Amino acid sequence: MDNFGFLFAANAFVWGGIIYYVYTLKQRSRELERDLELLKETLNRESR
Amino acid sequence: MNQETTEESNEESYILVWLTGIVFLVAMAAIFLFVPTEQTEGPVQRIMYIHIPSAWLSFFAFFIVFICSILFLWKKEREWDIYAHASAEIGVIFCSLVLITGPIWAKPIWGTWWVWDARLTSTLILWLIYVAYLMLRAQTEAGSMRARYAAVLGIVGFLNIPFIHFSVLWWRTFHPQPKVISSEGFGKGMETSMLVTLGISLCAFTLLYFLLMGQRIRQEKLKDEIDRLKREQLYSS
Amino acid sequence: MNLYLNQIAAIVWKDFVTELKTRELLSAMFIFALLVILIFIFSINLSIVKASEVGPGILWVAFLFAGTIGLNRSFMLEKENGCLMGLMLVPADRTAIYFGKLISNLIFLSIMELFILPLFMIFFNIDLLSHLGPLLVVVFLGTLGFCALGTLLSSLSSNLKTREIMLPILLYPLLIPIIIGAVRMTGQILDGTELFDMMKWIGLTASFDIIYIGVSIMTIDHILEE
Amino acid sequence: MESLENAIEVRHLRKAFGTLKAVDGIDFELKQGEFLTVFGPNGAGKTTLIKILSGLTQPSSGTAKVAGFDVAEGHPEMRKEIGVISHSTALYADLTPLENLMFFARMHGLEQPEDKALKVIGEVGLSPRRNDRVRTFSRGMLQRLSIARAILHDPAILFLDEPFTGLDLHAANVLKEHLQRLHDSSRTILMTTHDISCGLEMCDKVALQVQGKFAFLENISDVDKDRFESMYFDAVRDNQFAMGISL
Repeated sequence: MDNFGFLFAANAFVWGGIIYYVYTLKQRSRELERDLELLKETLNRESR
Repeated sequence: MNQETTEESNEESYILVWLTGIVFLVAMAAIFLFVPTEQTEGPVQRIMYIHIPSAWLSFFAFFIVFICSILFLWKKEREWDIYAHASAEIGVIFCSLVLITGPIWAKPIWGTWWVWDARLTSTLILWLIYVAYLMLRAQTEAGSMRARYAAVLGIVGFLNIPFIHFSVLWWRTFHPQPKVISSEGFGKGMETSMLVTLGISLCAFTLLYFLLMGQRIRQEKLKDEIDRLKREQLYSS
Repeated sequence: MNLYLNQIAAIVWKDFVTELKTRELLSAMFIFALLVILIFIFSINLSIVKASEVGPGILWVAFLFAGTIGLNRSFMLEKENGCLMGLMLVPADRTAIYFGKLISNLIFLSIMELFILPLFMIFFNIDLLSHLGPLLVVVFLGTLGFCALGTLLSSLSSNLKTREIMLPILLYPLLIPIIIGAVRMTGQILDGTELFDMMKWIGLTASFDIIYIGVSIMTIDHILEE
Repeated sequence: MESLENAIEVRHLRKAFGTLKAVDGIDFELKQGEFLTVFGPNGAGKTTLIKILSGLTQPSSGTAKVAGFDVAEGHPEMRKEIGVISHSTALYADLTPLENLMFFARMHGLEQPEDKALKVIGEVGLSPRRNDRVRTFSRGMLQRLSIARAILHDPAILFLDEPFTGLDLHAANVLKEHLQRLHDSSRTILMTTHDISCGLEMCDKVALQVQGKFAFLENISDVDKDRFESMYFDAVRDNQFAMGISL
């Protein structure tokens, strides 16, 4: 019953997958937030 | 826009993050420390505690796509379109994880990576349907057409599940049924400790779904907000 | 009701007149189906596998591929010059448009299949004539399911930039139950099984047909909107 | 017949999806027999307005009544009262004019479709070519045939979406003649166009649509043509400037 390797591989894929997805989500969110701030700033400057 | 509500929802999402984290830690402890090793399959059987919850999560996500698609066609509100999109994406990701962990589990137990087992085959078809759904979304311009088409596909795709289930089941009836997830349902021939562990893991994955949904929805709304501001800026100048 | 049926008939009539003039659709589908069968014959060794075992699968793959060409072509006609918009401007219910296209697709596909079946019989040296009745029932059930879903999805994909690619990507996974059912039933019929002995497959395909026609009726309004 | 006095009645009409607003609060009414021309730059939502009024797409909010029918209900009967001409001809290229029009006559549920089809083909002067394939037709002939398609069922209301686009001078004149005739036979007409001279020539009312709103709506008698022209070009320039950045 030496199948620890498979157990490890499955876990690696699942956790790797989840963590990678969360990471890309965060990255994307941060980009969007930055864009939003930038837009708001320019809008404010223009309206003044 | 409203400062107070965003702060409030931020607080809520922090609670959700912590809760999810803690439940996951408990689930991990249960999977690797608490639950006894299964007699015939050995340690590899512990894959079940992430395999089944992933499968559950993706089916649940696809169900949400179905519900949101119906609600969208009924109400025609962008809100439901966002929910359906977010849920489909999360569903596809966990469906992929099921398709990866399935063969890894199958190899040591059945001796091959892939058997055309009814459940694995159905999952593969389901994965293809929702990848097509995401492709359809990616290839159309944002707007009411994309939302309507996606909603139709979300409904058509989910209604296909019973047909896939029965056709694939009758297609190959002779292969060995996996012992732990026998067709009589979960739990037959499973010990209480295993059921408890599975339950905790299911909880953890469900919480994760809501956490990811929250993030994904917030993102889409940010995108919409950016689009709106861009247009405003263009017209005001 | 009379007007409704008349409108459906008008759409079918229009597709037929177009086909009689251009002769593009049927010939393309037929030749394509024939090519698919030929390629399969070259890629399998008929001296090892029994023709009656692989035959049904090959037959349905040919129908499926050729049918997809038909569906694509059928809605391209409607998109050219914005004819679909013209159809939506007449006092016809959207479901009449769906049924009109469904019926004309069904008829074109059936004609193509009727031409392919004798060739299939000759190439694979299988006796179809003794099971002709049940075989036609099965072919009809499968083709109806294909057309029910195919008409809905091709009306959807016709508005996409990449319609030729997206139609099969959207359609094929959803059609898998119909394909499995049709191939199984065709195989059993060639083995001499009676229709009554495969009621579960017939039930599956028939309910697939009914449910997807129903879903199309309910959702076609949302697809046929500019 | 009370409801028919206003052939078109639009109240707070909006078509929006998410943050996109194609039509953003339009109000107007059109009496039977009136001719309204809607000017506006690209992307102002003129086509969307016509699509809503002809029942091709649903409004998000507000009401629009066309020939007494609420467009949101999508009643097929409403479409008996309207004819639409746009830059896509909606004609089957492999059929002849006669077959095309017979098909549409049958779809409209008209009695004796062949006679009706022959009659309108005569009206637009295409009788000699009634049995040629539409594919072989020039742009001008296609436009005439699509007029024939639109008036086949004798609608009380006509929508024209950029009918002059892609027409040569001769074809444009023929189209104008037809429009004049249709207008004289007291049909309600709503036309969108870029072409200022063509548009101002025939209409009773003028509107200018910018960013989904009517910036301007007057009777033709109250419009100073030169002032209108400069106003229109201001609107176009602003809009193009905006579009230029977004691209």
